[in-house]
Amino acid sequence: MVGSPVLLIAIPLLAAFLIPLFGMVWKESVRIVPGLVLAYLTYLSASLYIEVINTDTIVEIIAGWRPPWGINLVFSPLTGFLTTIMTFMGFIVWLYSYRFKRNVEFEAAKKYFIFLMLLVAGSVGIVITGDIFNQFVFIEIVGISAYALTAFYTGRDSAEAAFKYLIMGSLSASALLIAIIIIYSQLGTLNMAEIAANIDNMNPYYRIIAMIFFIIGIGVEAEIFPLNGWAPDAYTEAPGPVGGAFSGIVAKAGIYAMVRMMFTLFDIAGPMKILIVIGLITLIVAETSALRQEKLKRMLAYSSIGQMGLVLVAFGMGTKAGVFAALFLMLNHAITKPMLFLSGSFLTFNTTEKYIKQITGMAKKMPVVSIIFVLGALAITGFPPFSGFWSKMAFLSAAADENLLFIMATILIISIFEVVYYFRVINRLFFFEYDDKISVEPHKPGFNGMIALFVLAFIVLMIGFYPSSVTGFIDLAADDLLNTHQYIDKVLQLGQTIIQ
Amino acid sequence: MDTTELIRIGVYGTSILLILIGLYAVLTKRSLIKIIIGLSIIDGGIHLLLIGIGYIKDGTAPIFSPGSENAVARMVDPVPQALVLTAIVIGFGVTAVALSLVIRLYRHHNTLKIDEIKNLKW
Amino acid sequence: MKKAIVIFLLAVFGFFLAVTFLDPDFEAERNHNGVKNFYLDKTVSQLKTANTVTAIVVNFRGFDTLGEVTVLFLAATALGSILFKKRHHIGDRTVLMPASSIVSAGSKLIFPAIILLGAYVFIHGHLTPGGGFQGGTIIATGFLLMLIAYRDFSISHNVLSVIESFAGIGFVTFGLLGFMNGGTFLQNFMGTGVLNDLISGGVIPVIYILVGFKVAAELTGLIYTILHEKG
Amino acid sequence: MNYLLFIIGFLLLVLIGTAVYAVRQRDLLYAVIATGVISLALTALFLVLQAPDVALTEAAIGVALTTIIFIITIRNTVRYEDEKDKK
Repeated sequence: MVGSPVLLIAIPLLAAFLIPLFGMVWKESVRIVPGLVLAYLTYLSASLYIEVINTDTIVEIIAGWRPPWGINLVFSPLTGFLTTIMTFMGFIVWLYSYRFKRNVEFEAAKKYFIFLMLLVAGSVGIVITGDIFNQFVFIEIVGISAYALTAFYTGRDSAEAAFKYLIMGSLSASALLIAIIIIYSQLGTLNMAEIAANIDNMNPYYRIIAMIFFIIGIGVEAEIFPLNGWAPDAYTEAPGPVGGAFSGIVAKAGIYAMVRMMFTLFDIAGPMKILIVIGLITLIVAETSALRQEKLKRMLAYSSIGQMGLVLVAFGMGTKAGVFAALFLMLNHAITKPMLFLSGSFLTFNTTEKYIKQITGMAKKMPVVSIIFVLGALAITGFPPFSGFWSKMAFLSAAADENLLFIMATILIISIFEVVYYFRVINRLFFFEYDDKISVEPHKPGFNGMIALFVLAFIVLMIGFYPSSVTGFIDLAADDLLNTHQYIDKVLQLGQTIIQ
Repeated sequence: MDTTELIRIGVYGTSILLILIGLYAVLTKRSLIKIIIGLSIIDGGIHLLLIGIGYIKDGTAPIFSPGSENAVARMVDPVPQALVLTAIVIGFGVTAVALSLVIRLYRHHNTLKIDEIKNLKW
Repeated sequence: MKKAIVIFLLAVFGFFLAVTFLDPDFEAERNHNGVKNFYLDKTVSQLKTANTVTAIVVNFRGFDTLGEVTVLFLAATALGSILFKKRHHIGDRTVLMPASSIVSAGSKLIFPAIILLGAYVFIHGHLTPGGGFQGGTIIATGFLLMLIAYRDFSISHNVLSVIESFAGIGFVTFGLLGFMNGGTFLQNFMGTGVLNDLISGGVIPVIYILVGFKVAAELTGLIYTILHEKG
Repeated sequence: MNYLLFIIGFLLLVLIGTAVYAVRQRDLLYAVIATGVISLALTALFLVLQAPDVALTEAAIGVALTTIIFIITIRNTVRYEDEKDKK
């Protein structure tokens, strides 16, 4: 036994309360402690994940009450897979922003690192919890950290973006609460496994209405179509690494919550069609908007929303191959999009507007960062032999198995869109002369930032050349998601450890 | 129609009305503070709804006083009360953050009208 | 046009809510064998806590409370971050209204009583209505009264921050102690005593008192920050 | 038993009336006070519906703290929804 899933939540919270005290004694510790915590979380999560794969799902009980009554945490091949990605990406984002505001403002840096750590902890909580109200609490933790991180820079229009995000976030939290009320009033429980086991006893009308409120409630974090108006603004106005954290960590947690709800909680005929429709609309709207963007981060934000739509479509197929493709896409996106955000953030470091035209000819000034950016762009558009190619292939073959020709055609057209808008940037980056008037002053990247980028680039290449190194894990995770009965049994048959 | 039924319909109906009034304020009002007032009205409605779920006929508060250890059957459901407790505190946190954002927006733009603040129209 | 969309949206929303909650079947089809009776039963027989809501908030669903305390902590930190000014000077306090001598004298008189009431509420959280959140907010309103009545009344931010941190650390540490003693996080590992005694319920009153300190410190700090924001 | 019905009915009417007033009132200070009254009515209602814990919380947070931070915000920004409303 290397540890216990509850430490994934308890340790960051303990550290968050400790950091103000440490900061009074030694100022540098407010940067180091979050990094140590995130590194520990990555280690813990990875070792638990290996243990789970080799033995069995861990169901952690809290306060000694077994699942229908107490809160429980589920660390299965699926949640372990996502948790490991999230904590690892959290560590990478920390590494990148280690020198953030260094020697400038101590208070601001302290708050930034507390928010970042709790953002990761909250996202992990959304994934591993087995109780819907507990999930609501974690969504609020993620929400408040995200609002604060979005409004972090005082000089820009960040307060507008944060305000938009806050209004949408709290409206959706209200919807989530209404869904929880409907479910509790009908079934008398808040435990996900118990709900899933008893959902057939619920009046179908109430079930559908509860599901609609659930979709509204989780949709804001999952960035689905009518609810993602906050995303481009927030991604643009937040500090560079935070955009990476949003796309790599928070959006993944939102998608997980959505999929867990659809597959396990509301097991009614037809929800998968809803996922496909939502996903396709999100995908088409986001990718066509991305074509028109003048700002680099805004373009990346729309691209990120589009990828989330693609993931939802893949989940919506409901088959083993579809879920496999979706998880593969999530993994690739979680690594590639932060890589694009982080390298893009270096390229546009000395400007506040972040226009694409401002990076004209930067390849000659910052060759390494530019090459990493291109690598990310190629990987996300699905060029062989990079990581995105394999996930898109998995997606297309899954769609072909189901004879979903319309979806296949749409995805191919959308891929052309992606190629167009990424190559617009690459073209400016490499094939234009550097011009003092429009281009920005190149920034010398910090050592820690470069390490973070190199690690990500290495992973992209590794998955690209040896896809079999990860497909085994994804396969297990896909099995885990599809096997609802196993989830229910694992959680509910855990009556031994109750205190007497 | 008996008393319990009336109370139930009244409480549920009022909370639904509160939620709708708050939503109307959030969607149509042009002043940022009005929008936040709308949010807190929605919160109030949801809390009332949640308490209404737990209420039973002739219920008593879920607190055991000496000598009444056997009154379990008449007690109202304590779980929604615990949930409302959590939800109220969380709602207060969100409201405080929202109001601080309003103060900062005012510092930048010197107005609270949503039409006059670029990037805030939707 | 916009009005029409809004009204349509409201109508759809209202329809969903009304169809669910005002339906006569809603009550009839409810599953009344939920978790309620188990909680009520175990609260008396095992936790020896008179107030069931406290037992749920601190023990059965204690993990939620930990998250909730974190939300408050985050909100207080976020407020400081959002209202942060470049040169670290604290502005004048917002004066809501000039306090008359009656108000200032009265506040001085009431202040200790409010603090005492708050402390009573969170110490007796497991016996009577109330607890850490309620007591903590009552104490915070006491400080608010003093801040409004006296322009030169000030609180050290560092002291608040230390109280807050220690209370939070105490909460998590008690959780982890349960982890080491009994096997699960937040488990009630102390003797539970006799129902309706002041010292009963094991760790429940201890944790709720810590929550009370934390909430009081956080809310006071939050009000202090926002009061020192002059346009 | 009927007096309970009257109390609850009265409080529910107060709730709706104050909510409509809070949304329609163009002087933000009055609107905020109305929000405080909503919280007050909710507190009484929670007490009647046998939820004393929630009533205490709502009284302390909803009536006192939320109202005061709203008022501080209005003091620091503007009092009227529209400049024209200033009498």
